[in-house]
Amino acid sequence: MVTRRTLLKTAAAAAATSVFPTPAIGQASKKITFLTWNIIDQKELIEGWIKRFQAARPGVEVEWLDKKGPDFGPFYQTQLTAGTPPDVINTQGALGLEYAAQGALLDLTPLLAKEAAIKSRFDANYLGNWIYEGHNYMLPFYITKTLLFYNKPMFAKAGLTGPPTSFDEILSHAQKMTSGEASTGFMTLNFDWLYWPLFAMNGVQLVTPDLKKTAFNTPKAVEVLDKLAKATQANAINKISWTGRWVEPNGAFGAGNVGMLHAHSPAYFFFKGQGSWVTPETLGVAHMPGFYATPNSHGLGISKGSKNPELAWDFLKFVTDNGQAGELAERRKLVTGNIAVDKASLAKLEKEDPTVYAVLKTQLEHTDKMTGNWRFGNDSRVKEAFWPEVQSALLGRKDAKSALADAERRMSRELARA
Amino acid sequence: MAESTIRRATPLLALRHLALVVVSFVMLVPFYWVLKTAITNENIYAYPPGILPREPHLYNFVDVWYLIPFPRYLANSIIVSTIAVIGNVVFNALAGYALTRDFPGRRAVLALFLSCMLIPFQAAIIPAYLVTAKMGLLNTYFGLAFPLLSTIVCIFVFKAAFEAVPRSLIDAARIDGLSEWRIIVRVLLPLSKPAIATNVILSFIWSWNNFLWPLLITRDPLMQTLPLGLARFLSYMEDTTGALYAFAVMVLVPSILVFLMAQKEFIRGLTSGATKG
Amino acid sequence: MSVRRQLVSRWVIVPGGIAVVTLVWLAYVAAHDHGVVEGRVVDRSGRPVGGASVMLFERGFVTHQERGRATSDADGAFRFTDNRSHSIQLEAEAPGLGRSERRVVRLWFAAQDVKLVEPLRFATSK
Amino acid sequence: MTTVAGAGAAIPAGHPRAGWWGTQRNRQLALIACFLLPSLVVFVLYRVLPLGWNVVLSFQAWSPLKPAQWIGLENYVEMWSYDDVFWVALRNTLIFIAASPLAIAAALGIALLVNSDLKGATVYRTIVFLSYPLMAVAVGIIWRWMYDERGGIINYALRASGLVDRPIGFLQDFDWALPSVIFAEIWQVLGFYMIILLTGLQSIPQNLYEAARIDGAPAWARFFRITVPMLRPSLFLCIVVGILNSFSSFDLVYIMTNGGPGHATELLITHIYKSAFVETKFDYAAALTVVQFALLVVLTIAANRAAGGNAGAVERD
Repeated sequence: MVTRRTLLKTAAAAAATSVFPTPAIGQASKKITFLTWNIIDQKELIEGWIKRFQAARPGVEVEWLDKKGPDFGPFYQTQLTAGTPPDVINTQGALGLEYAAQGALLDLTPLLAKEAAIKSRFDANYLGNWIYEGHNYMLPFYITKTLLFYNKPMFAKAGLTGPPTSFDEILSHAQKMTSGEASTGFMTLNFDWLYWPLFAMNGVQLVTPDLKKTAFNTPKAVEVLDKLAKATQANAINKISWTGRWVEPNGAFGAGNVGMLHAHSPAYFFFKGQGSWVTPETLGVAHMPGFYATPNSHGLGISKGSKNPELAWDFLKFVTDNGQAGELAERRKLVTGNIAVDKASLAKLEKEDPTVYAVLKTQLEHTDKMTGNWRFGNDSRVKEAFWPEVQSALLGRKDAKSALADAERRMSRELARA
Repeated sequence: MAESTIRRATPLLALRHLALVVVSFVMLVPFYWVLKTAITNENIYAYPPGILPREPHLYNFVDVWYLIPFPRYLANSIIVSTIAVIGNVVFNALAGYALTRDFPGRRAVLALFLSCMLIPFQAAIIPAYLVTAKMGLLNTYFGLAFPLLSTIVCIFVFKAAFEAVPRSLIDAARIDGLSEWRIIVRVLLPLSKPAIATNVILSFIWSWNNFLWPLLITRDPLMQTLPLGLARFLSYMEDTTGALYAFAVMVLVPSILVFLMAQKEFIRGLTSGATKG
Repeated sequence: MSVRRQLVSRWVIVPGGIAVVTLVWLAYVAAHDHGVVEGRVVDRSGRPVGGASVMLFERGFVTHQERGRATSDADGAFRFTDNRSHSIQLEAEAPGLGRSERRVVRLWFAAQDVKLVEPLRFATSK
Repeated sequence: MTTVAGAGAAIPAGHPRAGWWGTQRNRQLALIACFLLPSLVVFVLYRVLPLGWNVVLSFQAWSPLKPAQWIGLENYVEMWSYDDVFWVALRNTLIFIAASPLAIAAALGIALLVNSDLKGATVYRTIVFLSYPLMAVAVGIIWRWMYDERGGIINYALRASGLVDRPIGFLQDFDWALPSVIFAEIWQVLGFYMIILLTGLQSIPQNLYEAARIDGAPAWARFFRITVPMLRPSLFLCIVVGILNSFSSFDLVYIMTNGGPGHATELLITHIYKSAFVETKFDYAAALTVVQFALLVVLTIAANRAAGGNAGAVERD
């Protein structure tokens, strides 16, 4: 039993040593925590920012945590309950609004009112994505919305001259480029309402403007859903559009036998990495018909529970100002919502990388046509009520009519509870 | 008689092997894919699927080593798992033995243990976190290992093993005046080596692969365990990169090692001899 | 169980063996991680290219960043002494010759000393 | 129970009354209490407390930062009469559990085979076990890919062998999804069942078999008269673990299908998790947790009965 006893001793020792030195979270008087959403690949950049931020402010400490999407919620919710929320958080899509509705986030409206210079930094429409009940809760960190990528060689082969200009043309184009399993005409991402432009361009409204009642259960919506389902049966739209996550549709498009991909701008870098066929000559970039697009941007907010809100606000301004935002835009080749920065980086890209330029340019055009970004405080509940039903119809499990009826029933309930 | 058995034995033996080979095949195919993807840079969604690895290499493992602070995470994982294994072997043996004795409220305890198994951790996250915070064990090895210090399944493994030991042996030992401690250490445990092995293997694996708990209670990067490295490989490129699978393999190896070391106890005959006594 | 039995048990031998192997490996690494990267630059016809500037890119998480430059001498040889990565790319650039192909060099451990067998080759010649 | 706890408290205190301490039986009781104490502490802290938390929460309206208020049975009413997903999840969970006996039977077969002095038994044993220690996330990813409609090796094989002409979207198809997920789950957990059963087999005294052999009992009789009865505790354990897997294989389902398509693979646990951490309905998730707990308790009791009570303990003299 010798080894066992010694092991026990060492274990106890290890436990002891690691119990004492660790300070309770948030005790350092001037410490803030920065929680990011899956941007670990920019480790160097963010650590650089923190160094600079600390250097300019003696006695200030910034702790950086990064969590991947699925882990973000459990972590943040637990920290909220324990009363130790990270001071500055970076969330994707509508999650920020939900945290705001939950009372987790600091209202930035008065701060922005005080500092007009900060507010005018950002594209108003993107800034507006995080307005909940008239208050700003987040600033743009980096922004994306959907667009239409298309495979020019496949278009040429099918005798198509240019990108579709209407919903029906999307379907007919898709049909033309579909041949059995060898190739599919159209794909879209489906998470976070990213597929919504397909409905928006047909004038389908999800809810009434006051967000109180459902408005989608109309004959037109039934017709649209039915057409999409039929096109899916005919393989003109690949099933993966309705079942895949982020990798499958992008990977498939990268494989080179998908005619059109409706996805947001980061998709480009993914399928470029997968598909050797992707060149400025072969890749087409366009807006969806009617210039509709669903944003899926990253915002920065401050937790109400922050011990040092002013420092957190200071950090927020620091991260989003031209210097830092510029570096991020440069390294990640993205747009930040900071008007000046995006202007400069696009000008630079126009020479260096025309394709990326073309892709990113769309992100700043027609920002007034953004859809699928209702300012719900319970977005994910609404989604849970709506999407599975629609998905069932798209995959031919239910007929469009009853699917939309069920969706309406469940969604009305959620809206009523909110 | 003897030769007849032999004559019957051979086709039977072939059948056994056949069955096992089939099972092994089913078990190995997905496994082969983990390995294959780990030694190539193929996108697993590429079509058509390649059966054999194209230009295999081992550099993904090097990447894993450097893309996360692997040695540090490894050390953390080993410490935490060691604590868990020791806790399990000791506490479960004691509890298991207690459950073989009869005492007032035995059924109640039994019921409590069984029902404790039926609570999913996903539903326990928040209270478990708060409790650990109260005890000041956030960010500590002990806090990481605590929830797994004793596991019910393994308690029942011990219970079952102890019950299979003939009462006569224990009574004899009692008559010789051995204390309860000595009965466990000198009589029961030596006869329950497979149970010990099972405890070691299972508790090791459970704490080794534990993801959600470390994710929640470690803020300090230096306290993180191997599974937390996972998120890094899933980031951005999701699951299309060989590095992810290389990582999975590297995390797997220690568990297999423990299994191989412990499974000596599953070889028929080691224990049976003693039980004849 | 006696102490000796404990010592010869696989629970001691296996971890011990692993520890020994690790130590040997670490010793080897310590002796070979000066971050020296050597190679030659030649043009299409294989003639050495002097004065070409060679860029060393270090693998980040998903991208590669330039980490340093070296200039090749008269017989095309270049040498980096400060590589700290385990996965690098090399690319040469010379006036009139444009850029060479980008050579991926993967190492067994960070800053491993390495000498390119195949020289960096320009697609064109002087 | 109470007496045990009382004794447990008395012992660390260290000043037991001599009179009470005097009797052999009491001393044994105290000892038993001590033996149980460490495990009990762990379970009370990380199982019983959380359960209590969930029970209380299930009668409240609460989310982090919102003060809790009592709302009686509202969460349960919501579940019972409005949440159709709950019923789907319940059905799927029961199917999931119902599948485990098959896996256990298979595992028993394998265990019996690799338990003999068969040549290469060690190799087979290792191979079968190989899948269990693999991280569930990796398993989920790899199976999701093997089932893939285009690049998936399974469809590839099926079509190469001419068994099907159109590929099957195993995880996209409403009828295939659940069986596919269950199969992957069995693939991972088979090694676990095997090892539990092996442990059981190991502890069956050989002399019983020898005696039976001398009585000339044929192999099948030895199996049903000795192996099965002596294996009852392990079999019971496997059944319980089979019940547990309906939530402990959460990662697998979450990765492979996330409950979809529609809700075809929604289990109670995925529904609980999504309600809590995606939809931030912690109160409602708590109600779901309580219901799942009740369900599993019932099933476990049933299993216990089937195993002859007392966790399938074998009474021997």
